[in-house]
Amino acid sequence: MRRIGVFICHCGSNIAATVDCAKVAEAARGFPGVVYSADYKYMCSEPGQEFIKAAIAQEDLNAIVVASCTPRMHELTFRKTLANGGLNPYLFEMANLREQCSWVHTDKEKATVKAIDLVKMAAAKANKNEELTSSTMPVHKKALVIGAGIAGMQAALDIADAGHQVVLVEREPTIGGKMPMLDKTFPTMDCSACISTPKMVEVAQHPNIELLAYAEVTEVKGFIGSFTVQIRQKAKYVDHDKCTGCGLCETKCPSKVPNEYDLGLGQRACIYKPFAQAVPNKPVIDPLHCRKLVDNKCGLCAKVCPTGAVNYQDAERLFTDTFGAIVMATGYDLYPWEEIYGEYGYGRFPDVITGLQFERMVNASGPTGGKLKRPSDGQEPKSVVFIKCVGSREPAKAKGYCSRACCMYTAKHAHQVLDKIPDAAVYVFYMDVRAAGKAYDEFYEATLKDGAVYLRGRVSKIYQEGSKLIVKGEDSLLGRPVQVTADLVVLATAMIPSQGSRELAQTVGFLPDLDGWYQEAHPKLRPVETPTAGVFLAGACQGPKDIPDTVAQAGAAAAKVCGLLSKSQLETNPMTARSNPAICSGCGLCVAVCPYKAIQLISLADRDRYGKRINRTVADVNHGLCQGCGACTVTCRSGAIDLQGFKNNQILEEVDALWR
Amino acid sequence: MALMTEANWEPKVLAFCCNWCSYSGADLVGLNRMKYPENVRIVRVPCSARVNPQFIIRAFQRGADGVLVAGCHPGDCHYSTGNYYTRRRFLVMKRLLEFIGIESQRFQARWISGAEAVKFRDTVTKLCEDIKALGPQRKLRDQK
Amino acid sequence: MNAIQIKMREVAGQLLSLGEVDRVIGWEKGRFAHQSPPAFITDETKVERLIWDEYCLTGTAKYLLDDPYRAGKTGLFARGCDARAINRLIQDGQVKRENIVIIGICCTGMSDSVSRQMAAKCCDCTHPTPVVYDLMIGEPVKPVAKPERFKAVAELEQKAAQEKSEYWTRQFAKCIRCYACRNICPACNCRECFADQYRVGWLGKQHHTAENQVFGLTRAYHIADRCIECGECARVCPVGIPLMELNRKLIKDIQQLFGDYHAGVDSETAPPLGRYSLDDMEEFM
Amino acid sequence: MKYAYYPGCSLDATGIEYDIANKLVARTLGIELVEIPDWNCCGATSAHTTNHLLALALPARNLAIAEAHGFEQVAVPCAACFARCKKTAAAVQASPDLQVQISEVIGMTYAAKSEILSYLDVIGKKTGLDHIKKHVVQPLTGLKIAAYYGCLLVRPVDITQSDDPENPMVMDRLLQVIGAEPIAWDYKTECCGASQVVPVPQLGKKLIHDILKNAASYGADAIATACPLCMLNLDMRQKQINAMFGTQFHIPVFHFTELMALSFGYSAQDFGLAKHFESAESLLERMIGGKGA
Amino acid sequence: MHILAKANLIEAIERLVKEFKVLVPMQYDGVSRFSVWGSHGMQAFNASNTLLPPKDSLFPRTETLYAYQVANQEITGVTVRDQAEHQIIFGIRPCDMQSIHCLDDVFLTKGYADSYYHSKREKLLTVCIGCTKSEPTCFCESMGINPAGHSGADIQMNDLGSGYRVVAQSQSGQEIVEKWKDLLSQGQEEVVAASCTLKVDMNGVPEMLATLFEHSLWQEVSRKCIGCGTCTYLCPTCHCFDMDIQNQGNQGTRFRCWDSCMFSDYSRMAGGHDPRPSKSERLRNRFLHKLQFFSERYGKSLCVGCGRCLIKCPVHVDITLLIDQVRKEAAHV
Repeated sequence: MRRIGVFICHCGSNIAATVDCAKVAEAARGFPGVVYSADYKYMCSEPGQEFIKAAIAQEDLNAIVVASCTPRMHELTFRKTLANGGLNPYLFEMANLREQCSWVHTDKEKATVKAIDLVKMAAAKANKNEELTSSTMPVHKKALVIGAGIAGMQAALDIADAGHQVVLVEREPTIGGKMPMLDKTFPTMDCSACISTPKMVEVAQHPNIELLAYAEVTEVKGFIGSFTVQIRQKAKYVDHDKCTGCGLCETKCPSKVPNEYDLGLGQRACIYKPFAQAVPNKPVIDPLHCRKLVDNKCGLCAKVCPTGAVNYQDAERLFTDTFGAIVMATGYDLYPWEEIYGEYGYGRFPDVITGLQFERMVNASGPTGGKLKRPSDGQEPKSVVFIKCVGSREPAKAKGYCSRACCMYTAKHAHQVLDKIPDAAVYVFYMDVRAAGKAYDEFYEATLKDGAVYLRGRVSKIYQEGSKLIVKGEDSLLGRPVQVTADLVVLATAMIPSQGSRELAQTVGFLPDLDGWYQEAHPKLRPVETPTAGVFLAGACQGPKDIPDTVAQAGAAAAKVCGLLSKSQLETNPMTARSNPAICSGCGLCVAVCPYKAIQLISLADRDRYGKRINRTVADVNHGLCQGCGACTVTCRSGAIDLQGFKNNQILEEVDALWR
Repeated sequence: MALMTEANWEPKVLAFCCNWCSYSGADLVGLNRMKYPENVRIVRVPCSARVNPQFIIRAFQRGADGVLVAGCHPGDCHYSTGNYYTRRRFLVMKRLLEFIGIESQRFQARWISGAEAVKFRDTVTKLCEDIKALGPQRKLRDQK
Repeated sequence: MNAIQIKMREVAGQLLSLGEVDRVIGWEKGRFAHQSPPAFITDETKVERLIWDEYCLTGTAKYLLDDPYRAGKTGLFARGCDARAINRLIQDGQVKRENIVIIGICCTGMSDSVSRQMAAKCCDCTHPTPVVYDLMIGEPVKPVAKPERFKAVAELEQKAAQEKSEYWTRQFAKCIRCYACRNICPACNCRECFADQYRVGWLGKQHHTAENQVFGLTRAYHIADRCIECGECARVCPVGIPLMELNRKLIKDIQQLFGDYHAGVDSETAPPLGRYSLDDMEEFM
Repeated sequence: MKYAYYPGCSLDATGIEYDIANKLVARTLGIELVEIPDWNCCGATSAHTTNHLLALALPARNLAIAEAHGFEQVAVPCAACFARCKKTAAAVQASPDLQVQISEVIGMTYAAKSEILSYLDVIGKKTGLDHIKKHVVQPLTGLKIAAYYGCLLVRPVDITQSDDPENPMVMDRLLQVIGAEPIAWDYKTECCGASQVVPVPQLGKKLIHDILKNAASYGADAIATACPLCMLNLDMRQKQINAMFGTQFHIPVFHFTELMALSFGYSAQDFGLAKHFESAESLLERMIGGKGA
Repeated sequence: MHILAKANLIEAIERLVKEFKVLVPMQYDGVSRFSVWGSHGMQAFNASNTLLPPKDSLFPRTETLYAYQVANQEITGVTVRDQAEHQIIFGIRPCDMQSIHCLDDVFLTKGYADSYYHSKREKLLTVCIGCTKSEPTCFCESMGINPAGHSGADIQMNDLGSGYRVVAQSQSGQEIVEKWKDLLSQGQEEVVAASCTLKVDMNGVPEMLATLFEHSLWQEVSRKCIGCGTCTYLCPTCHCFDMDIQNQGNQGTRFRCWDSCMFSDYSRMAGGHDPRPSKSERLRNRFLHKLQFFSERYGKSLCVGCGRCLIKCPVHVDITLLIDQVRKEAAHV
């Protein structure tokens, strides 16, 4: 039985107005375990807290009940008071006499009876409270950033600048992601390469960032503070230490294949850098098409290489490291419109391209040297049609959500066509124009002034007539069908999570949402965290967004990581589940219901009833992951797993107290 | 205890409220100074998934006249999937309690968010009125 | 009936002599004609004790839990209900499939030792043929959907609250807390039952109606989505409490609420209360 | 395979040659077509523009008779009838009380159990292509044909459940099997104006003109259709189109079963080729050595 | 020799109700037990025996020993709850009558008398009715009990068909016969004694058992046992109990309630050690207590051959079969 001190607060008149605090204090003296009770005007005030500390000392109390306001307000305050008074902060219960009694009742006599009951419940629970101490978990001061697009680079830089070690992993041979592929960026039309390549260089040169390009995360174990991660770097067949990046091999390589970086518009050699300003600025060999690697012929690149960096026997390398936090920055891909959109020709017409292909063409370092050409005959297009919401806002057969950035980049493209081809005709088929960012709408208005013709309606069919594309649609403002003869059609295709992101989420251990975007912990209050502690989100992997939002989110994720890594140890929440191996039968029902995968079945060395050594399976709770929801305690029929701070016997006492 | 004599019997209703939604919803009723009957006693639990149906049997055994289990709306659970399990458990438990003779109004489960103060007040007020109409709960009572 | 008996003895003899198993669990005759209690045969010369008649009522599967860490393999004669019990124990992690050689018997229903008629649990049996086995004796039969087994529950459901309350109070007033229902049930495989944990205080030790009801209700809820409807609890209850009515009520509701689920029919599908679905019925809005 | 056969009004009158061809093809392929006794008009456009219940009850009656005679599958050659029957079946399956209401109106129970297939699906999907190939005696080699599906056979997708609404291939495959060369043109599923050609001629005729123009631009020798109204619009009005747009289109239009009948060795007289407006004799002569003339 | 006509039976009992709480064999909802005269159910005089034994009138399932009050951490008031009332078990069978004698030995002899049992036992009168037919599971004769009657009863009655022969066997029995004077008539019909079909040879068994403690037969017999408490809670002579507190905050009661040595936690000690870890030890302990330990200590078998455990054991563990097996095994040890 505990020696409990009960402290009834008047809260000025908030409680005292409709609850006879003296009467409650007097009644509390009769509760089991209560050895001291008093009431005071303001328990949460400085003198109030001193009053408690004094009582602890004088009356040799070992449990405290404060009957005042909602614990959501002052539980922490009073826990600190207990700690200062030399008591374990968890030997403490609160009765909510304000929000849930005095403020919601008028009849003083009945309210006082209820108050006495509430204090009796709190005291009954306090009787069974145990001393809880939060254990600590080591925090490895190292962050892992998966994906080195603008989001990953920005997050890595911010974390590294804060003095922490970062490992940045990128699947492609070069970092930079989609941004260096672009020509200009809205709304300021500054050159995309000019603002992204410096960041790439900064990442490559940053002392705290270890860059692992051409590599993928294959396995993640552990939990917040100590994630053990295995990274597989694909075979590069070029020793980047010896290679100086002179590019001689690229010019000599005889076999040319379509360059994925140019989305099929350009060619590249089999020993290649995706684009000139690639970082790391050294080539890798394409194992699927290189004649040497495929059927052991050629080998020209090794011959011409001045530093002998080419090594056809190169093998993939495995890295394993431990990280305190992980930032997901895996970005987006474009929706495979060819599979769904028969109206636009299922991809049969070469002159129907996507926004990214358009970007590659207008990009000076692109396959067409910045010249807009029709992929069919290479001619300069005089009439260009843009179609927005291809796959977005199309719940019937594609994606239901709006991809946010297409309205702006389509306006940008229209602007670029009108700039580059003075007498060109530009048509944009649209449903709405969403230009909500800073200086966005002004940019759209400017494009209109440049002469872009915005036709409000969907395109019903595109077909080839001779060398021209006939675009049939509707202008819903005029209420008339419209037909445009176009040289080039550019589709603003929907954004979808990058290929393989769902499997990666499973590897790291959190859930994507129904569309495959990574699920944030709380859409409004915790947008850059995931429900899995220690895993953060940055950029389009969390949902379609443009570059300004991505960079802002990357900074936020970095701030969260720095907050986590600034501590060498993490205090775990002590009110977590704990399994009692003596009672646990190892049925594993609890493992399935834990939202945080905090419970696993382990083998326990034990003795059977005759003393013979055996190994049996029992459940084991990882206190770093467990958030204390208690779902497992109900699934466990024998009550082997119990939630500290809300144990079965504590709640039963609370229930019983009301009817004693 | 004045309440316990049969003559001026006052119902005593137990409410398990989840800390993140329905408990803060109950607090909000207080902040807005809205009123509801004094018969309710609230037990705070971290999540509605912590409420073991055995607690409900225990409450009725000790003499509760009515029990309410309140949690976040499905999809809003602070622990993401807690209330999905609560929903299944109490869809079954509610029917079992009715099957053994406890009137259906005596046990209620409700999703009440942290902002739905009005919904909390109305739920509790209706529950107390129903229980007053039904009279004291004898079913699982201990022999005194 | 004795064609199966001959086959049982032959198989048991082989398994024991080849050393594939070091014990076989079946049934043997008791003192009286209507008694065929479980038999544990450890050497092949004694297989003659094995019998198969209309009174082999007791389940064999739960005996695997008596010494879960024994080294040898067990040969288990399994009727439809025993096979589901084995799946139940495997799914609860209490038994490893490789430690058992299951000799399935296509059961045609047993007789009640008092009334000599077809036992209640066999009238309501939906899976007479074992769903898991290593070898099989007899003619396999497809599972039979027996919706009428829920008739008693449906009738009781219609009654007024007061009537239902009196009915169950009177039934549990008879309970003598012998825990036979718990000890025979394959779904009750906790290492330490809540009823034995006096310090936590789930249940008082007093033998009176309120505590009996709390035990009965809590046990029914604990096995709600895992009961394989073998009917043993109702059979072994010395005072004849209709426990299967409680279990069937829960099974009927769970099937209606969360879709068709037969516990123990396979050892993969997890019991419904351990999972959830986003479009579960919404009654608490 | 045994099908209930619902000819509908067009195949009884203006589209008679389509009906004959269908039966010839069926006989050759061993498909048994049993005309639904005492069938009534499906209501087509006029019904569903005037009264919703009537528009569902009319086709429902035919389908109910077919069901009463134990037919599990109903073949509907005309695209408009096919669309109306499919819509009725979907509506009745979706709502039990509509099923009760319609059963009262038509005085029979209609359970919407039978499967409704366009004749194109019956031949193109249900009977195997290699089975058809066995009966081709006179392949139409060298004949470049534009397979024209129109709209009601393929749209709305969830009701017709037949082929890809943008690029259907059933008829193309059939034409290939009988030796012809289907062309990949763009107006496969563009509307032919249907009944709108009469009240709004300048719109309707423009639509027909675009179809013919696109077919001609791909060098089509002929156009194959699976709907009597498309046949009428494309075949009968070429003269008016030429007059209106100053074009010189003379593209013979066939029902796909007419081409199949030809490939099975039937002569033009066996089915009403003479009834076509754009004379097909010259083309056939060139192609299959004048046997059909 | 006094004869009580069956027609007068009800009247005879009614006369006792004023002074005594009369318990008669009653049957309801499929359970036969000794219930207070006039309570819900059908009289079951012609049934051979009740399912639930009469022992709970002397040794209740749950009995409050005392109540206590607590005030600021000290126990202030303790009130003992030990009021017994005058009871008559009317229609007890000879085997159950013998079981009461066994309970008397346990609770009243060997230097300590249990006050709660003692106060009830003093106020108990027994009217024993001899058995006219035996159940296949009855073997009281083998246990040295005469199915026709028992000398320990206050009144011995025997069913003669139309009436009962009534013999007072104690002073209080005589007083009751006095009360029935006008209901009794005289007659000389012979008592027809039932005999048990189930026979078992008990002599020398305790000594044999003494040699078989380590024998493997205990594993054999106990393999099928499921460790439930049915046999112990139906057995008229089992008398184990456990004690616990019902805490009501500042007041509560101490109670004792039946317990069963067959339960897995019965002999588990603090720290988890259990001298009888598995059911074979537990079953051995129960049989040895019934057939050896008790006779070594009190000179009579603790099994009265009523057969209740034979009827209701879910897996048909049979004490008579065990005795036969003991004889066989002891022969060549």
